[in-house]
Amino acid sequence: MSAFVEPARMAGHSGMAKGEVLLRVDNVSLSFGGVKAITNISFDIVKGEVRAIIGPNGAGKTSMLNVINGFYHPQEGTIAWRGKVRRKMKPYEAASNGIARTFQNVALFKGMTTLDNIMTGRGLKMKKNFLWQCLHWGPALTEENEHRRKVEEIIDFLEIQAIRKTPVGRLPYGLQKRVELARALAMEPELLLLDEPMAGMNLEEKEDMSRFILDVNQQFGTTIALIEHDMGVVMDLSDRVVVLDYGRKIADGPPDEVQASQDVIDAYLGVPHEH
Amino acid sequence: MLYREAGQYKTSYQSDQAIFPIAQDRWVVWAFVAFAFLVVPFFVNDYWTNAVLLPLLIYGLAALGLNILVGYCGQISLGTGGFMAVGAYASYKLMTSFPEMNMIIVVLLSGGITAAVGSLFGLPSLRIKGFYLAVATLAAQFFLVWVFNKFGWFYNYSMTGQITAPDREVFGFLLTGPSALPWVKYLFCLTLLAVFALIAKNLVRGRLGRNWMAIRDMDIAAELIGVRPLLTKLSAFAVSSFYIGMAGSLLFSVYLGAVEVGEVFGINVSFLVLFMVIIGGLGSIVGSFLGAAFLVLLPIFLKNFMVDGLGMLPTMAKHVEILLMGLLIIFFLIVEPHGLARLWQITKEKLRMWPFPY
Amino acid sequence: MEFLIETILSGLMAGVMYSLVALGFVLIFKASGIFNFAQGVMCLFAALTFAGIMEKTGLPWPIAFVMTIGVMVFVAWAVERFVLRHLVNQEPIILFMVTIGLAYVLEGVGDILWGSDVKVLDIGLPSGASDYMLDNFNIYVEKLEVFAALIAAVLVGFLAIFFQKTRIGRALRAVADDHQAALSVGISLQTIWVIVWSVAGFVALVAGTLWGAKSGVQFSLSLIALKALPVLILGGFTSIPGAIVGGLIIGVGEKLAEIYVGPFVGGAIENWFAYMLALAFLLVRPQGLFGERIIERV
Amino acid sequence: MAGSPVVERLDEDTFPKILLHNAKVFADRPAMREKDLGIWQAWSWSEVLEEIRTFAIGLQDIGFTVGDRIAIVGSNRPRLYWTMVAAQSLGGVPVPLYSDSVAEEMAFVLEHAEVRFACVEDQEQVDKLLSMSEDLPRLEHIIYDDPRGLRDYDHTRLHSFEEMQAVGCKALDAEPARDQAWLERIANGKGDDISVMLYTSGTTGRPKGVMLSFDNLVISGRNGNAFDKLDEHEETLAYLPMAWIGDHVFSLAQAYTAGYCVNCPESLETVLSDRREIAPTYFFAPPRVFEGLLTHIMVRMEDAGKLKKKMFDVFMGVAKRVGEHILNGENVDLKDRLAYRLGEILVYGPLKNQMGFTRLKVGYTAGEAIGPEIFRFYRSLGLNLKQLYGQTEASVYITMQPDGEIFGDTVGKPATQVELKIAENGEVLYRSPGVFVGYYKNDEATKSTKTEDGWVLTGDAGFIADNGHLKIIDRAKDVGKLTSGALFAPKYVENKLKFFPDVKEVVAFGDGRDFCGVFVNIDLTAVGSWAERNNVNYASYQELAQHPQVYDMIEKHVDQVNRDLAGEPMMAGAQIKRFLVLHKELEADDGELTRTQKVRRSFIAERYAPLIEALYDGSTSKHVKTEVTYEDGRKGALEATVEIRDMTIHPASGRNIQEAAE
Repeated sequence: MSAFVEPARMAGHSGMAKGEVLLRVDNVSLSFGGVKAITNISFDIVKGEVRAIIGPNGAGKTSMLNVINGFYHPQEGTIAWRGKVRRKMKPYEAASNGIARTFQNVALFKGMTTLDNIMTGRGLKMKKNFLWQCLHWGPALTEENEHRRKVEEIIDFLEIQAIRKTPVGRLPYGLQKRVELARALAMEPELLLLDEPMAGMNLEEKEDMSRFILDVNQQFGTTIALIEHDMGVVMDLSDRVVVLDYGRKIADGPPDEVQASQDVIDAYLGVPHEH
Repeated sequence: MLYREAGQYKTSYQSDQAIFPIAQDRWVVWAFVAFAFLVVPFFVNDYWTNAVLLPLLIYGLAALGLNILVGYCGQISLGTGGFMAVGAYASYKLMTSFPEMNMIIVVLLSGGITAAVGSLFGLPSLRIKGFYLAVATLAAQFFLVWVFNKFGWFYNYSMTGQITAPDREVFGFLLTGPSALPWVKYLFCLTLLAVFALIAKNLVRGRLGRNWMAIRDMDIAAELIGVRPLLTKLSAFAVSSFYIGMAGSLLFSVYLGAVEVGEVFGINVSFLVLFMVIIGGLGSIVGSFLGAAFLVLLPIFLKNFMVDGLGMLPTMAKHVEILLMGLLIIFFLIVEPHGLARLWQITKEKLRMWPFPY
Repeated sequence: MEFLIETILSGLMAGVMYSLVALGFVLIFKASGIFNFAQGVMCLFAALTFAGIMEKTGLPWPIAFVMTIGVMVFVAWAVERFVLRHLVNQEPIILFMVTIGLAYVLEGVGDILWGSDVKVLDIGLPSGASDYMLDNFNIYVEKLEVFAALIAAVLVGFLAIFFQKTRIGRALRAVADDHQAALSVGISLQTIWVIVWSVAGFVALVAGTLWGAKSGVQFSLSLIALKALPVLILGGFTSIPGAIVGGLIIGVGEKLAEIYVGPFVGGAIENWFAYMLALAFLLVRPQGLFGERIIERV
Repeated sequence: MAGSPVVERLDEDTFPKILLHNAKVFADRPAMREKDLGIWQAWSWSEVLEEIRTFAIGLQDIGFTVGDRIAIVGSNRPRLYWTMVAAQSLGGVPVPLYSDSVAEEMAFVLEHAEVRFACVEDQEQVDKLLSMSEDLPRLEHIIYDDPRGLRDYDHTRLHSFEEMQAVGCKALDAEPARDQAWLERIANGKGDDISVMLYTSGTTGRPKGVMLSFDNLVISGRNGNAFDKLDEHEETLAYLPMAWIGDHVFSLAQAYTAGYCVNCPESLETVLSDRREIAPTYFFAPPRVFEGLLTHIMVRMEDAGKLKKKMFDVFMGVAKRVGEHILNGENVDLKDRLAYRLGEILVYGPLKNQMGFTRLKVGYTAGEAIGPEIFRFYRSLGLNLKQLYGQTEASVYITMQPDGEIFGDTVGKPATQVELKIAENGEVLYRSPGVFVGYYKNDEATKSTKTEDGWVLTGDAGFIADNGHLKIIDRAKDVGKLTSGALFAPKYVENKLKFFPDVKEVVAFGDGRDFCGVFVNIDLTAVGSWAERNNVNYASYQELAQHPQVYDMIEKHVDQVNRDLAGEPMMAGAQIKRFLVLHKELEADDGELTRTQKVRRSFIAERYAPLIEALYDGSTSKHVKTEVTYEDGRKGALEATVEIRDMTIHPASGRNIQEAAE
């Protein structure tokens, strides 16, 4: 039994200390053919925290994540990553910058095994060239084995040893979600975006998942931004919460504060808003 | 049933990730390889090489190449015929321009040239997907065939417009031309196929292969974990075209000897190879060979059966053959859409689980 | 100037034929998501059957025509009963491959039944140049082509009405969007497929007849189907107007290219020009002419 | 004395000494493997020595010294096994605990054993220990194996195993003399030093700490190895609790004395596949494991195609007829031999492969009686499965079945160097080199268990059958008498019935009553699949249990048991006169079973008093209401009308034991 990836190395992408602003979203607006999905939203994510993004259905939460990892490009506003304003970037560039994510509807590679899915997440860290890969020998083999070991550490961490070689299509939903988290972790991200990591899970699975999320945050110092509907989970897990409603930000702060906010209560109760 | 996996424990990732992790599989494969390399060459004659073995090996190689693109990377291509033509014409030009060049180099270079052409036609794959892409690859098919027909430089301005393979040797044995010995041709193709099948397997179980499959299974998610779509798709086009180019090169230089582009590398070849891949099994190396074997052997069998067995007229037999091929393909897709490879896998699973049903 | 107009007109005429084949594709794709590669062979098969019936039985063409429609409906039924029914929920590529298999079957059956020699399809369609155009505008146009264009136009109009106004037509459109919705209309999916394939068969028959009347019924007829593919790309797989407009664009573009570009590259570029055109077009507008812009979601 | 010759007493009389010896003799042979991070990580004997050496020195550095005790809590991990020998090398005593025991029980043992150190598997166990640190003033240091989740803990009393080894390494580098001192300390160890303390969770009262000396374990281990000719080439799987004497002997005592390799599975869920990968040559499992495997095989075969099922049945028939004879090396005619050979290829071989028994040299089952059918099934496949009778107090071995003398219903002849006798009241007594030193801090219990001249009371009633094999019938204190004076051994009756796969649990009553009556609990899996095959519809367990067809089936089983009992002179009087099928599954959550899934007869008698009354008052049905606890802790009530059936009693036929066994 060996220690999982050294915490120092995981957190050390940018050499940023805990508490510094890792990502800042400034006045971002996004629309699709005239339909506003996000309107003038600003908030930040601080290194080492668990940040929750909540809000009723259609509040623009997933769009927000999509903006953060470069899948959508906002028409207005800027995004600063590690203190630098980011140019328009492709999702894979965001990935190589240390942003990983999971999806609301599990987006695993259905034709592959659990192991291969997670290995795919190591792709960015693997450097051996095409010719070595053809031979699957020498440096390429060594590299493959090194990364397999890292992946095994993640498998061990998330306790999915028993399904290592199972094609993910055959797994129950809860386990699929866990594999997806594993795949994201394999990227050793600095910022981990989780889009409803507990959707459709039973109580036990939710508890497990909460524990894993906290462990990831504590063990590796990974900053986490998550969207979640289960308020109990949000209150337990997160350090700060930002609340969206109809594409606008209506609250931002520690969980208990946000929970007490009248705007938030109204939004969840469906009280018509005055904007 | 014959599997005895108990006690085969892995102490390294290398052995765990081996191509054949189960000892019994390894034995069978080694026996098969030994048979193909050490026994068959002593018994081959012209009929067997020309009618069965060479087409099987060469189409096997082409199917393998196409499977990389379609089965592993999920990009449909109908341009196989055109790409094979590139390989064929490339090797013709190389053989005639550099008579001293080793045939292995010729074949590899032909593959390389095809890979370059293939990547070029793969460029649209970044923007278009699915059937749109399939149709786009048809452009390659028609365009390439037209080019080889139109420009005399490609066929050295020969009167017939055909290209004919000159006599070339490999390690002192005559490989091409009418008087080449069957076993030389057979071993040459077999070696290439074996080596490149291994390389293909290595690729698909490595990083590149996983990226291909990631793009195939869920391209958006793949991109979000850092897979670069264009690079990945282009690499699939390139590798796939490399294999197909080599197959085209072999088909022309070793197998047929003389080629007229429209006849040999027409759209029908594109379909034939695609069928091999589908019937063999998408995303399976062994499936590519099974598919090739099935579609090479089936017509021979049908023809022998109908013409020699039932005394049918050859033209009628041809019609019936087309009909039967069509029916078989439909039947196959209905019964096992995942191809022979899946049947193979199920059989293997059954044997492994024996005596249990699942 | 006249030459240009002549070229454009002849392109438009050829384009109409492409549109007809493309229409068959679109109908089936819309209703079942199947990329029916056999559409071209269906044209051949229909024309072959039509000509074969007339040749073997000597019946007048309208009766033979109706009989051929019957055969195409039978084909549609058989396809549904023996093929599609067993392939519900399969991946698109599998369905696509099945239609290639189907193409083989139709070709084989056609050849076995009617032989593979070229057949003349003479049903008294007008032929020769249109004197009116020649006299008044000094433009050479084949009467047959004008006639074909008219037929195609009528057919398109007929289909438009069929889809907009009739209950079945509406069900067909619904099924394209949502299989459940179609069921709620009260028509089984199987029936809908049979109808769609029948209509596609009918369109194939018309296209095959017109084409066959022009240049004889032979195997190359099935290759025009391939020409319909770039049309589809241009027009979008699901758009009927797209199929029409796309066909016209391809027809005209092809003829123009042959005359104005062909000579520089050694001619005979008709075979691939349409594809290149479509490809170039796709790179600019991946969703086709009439397709909707795709917003990707995760 | 039966079996193999007595093993010579060797110079290496403690495990640390044996370790040094093995590291020399078996240097590069694997001593231990663990499936970790997807592959089997292996340690050779010489590597194990280094691991233990550095850890021991590290342990010394935090103050571990002669006479200290170290608790070991966790599942089977190599490092936990090493900790035991490391502690022994320093003159300390390891105290392995059941990792799933509740905090209160654990606290008692820790306190009672006066442990100052604990080596645990992971965060879960660390948390458990920290949570009761107030009750454990003596506990000074906790060492953990898996660092996960423990990074932010206060590390003043907490150490990672790796860190301990690093400290040890550094100390050895700095002062090479430390190594010399360590080796001397090992050399000074004596065979009669205490090797380990194992706490037995008695059915009543507080757990007792059984002190076993090196002599006890080393001699027992060597005897066990000699008995089955085990050597350094064996492979075993360590998957049973480390606190249990069986695991201690199989995975440590015998492994060290024979030099064979112990394999630790990856996790609890993967034990099956891990066993298959390793294919142990020497394997132990309690009967329920073998039962489970057999049920699993049968259920899966139910779904097989007709032809395959037929083939399976035919060859299983062949195996049943001749398999055991072939295994015992008896004469079997050529035709059967060939059929069996073919069956080996088609059925037995693949089955053994599936179970991971392809390489099995000898397998043992003990702890409870195993169903003769189950036992025979495995033996007929050619697996040398045997039974033994043992106790913690005996360092396991009391009786064993020698090759060629295997009987399903007896537990074998006295093991090497074991003497056996039966007391007046039927209780079994033994004397052997393995007999424990005493209960820790409990002389009273020691005295009541071990006589002055070294005889140990097993607490089990039994008799020695004509063939010289011991037969256990029940716990001595549970054996009672019917009013007719006939002997009534409830467990004996219960086990007979439990051997039917349809029956999950049985509770027999009869002591001081007119006749024997039983409660039956059906096995939901087996009966459920039977119901499915026979189109019996049911909505709940309760409905299935009370289904007339189910009753018919159980009635047949009960009748079969009565016929069996009638054949045994001592037991014929205790045939089952009336039975009922319980409407509710007996559950540990409701207190009806112990945590180890044993029936708590007296509790059940109290809880289902109305049913017992009905059993003996002749009524044919009874309406009852039972309180149940659901999984989430809620309580509810279950109501049912339970049917009671009468049985025919068969006249005693008086066959003797040996015939019955054949």
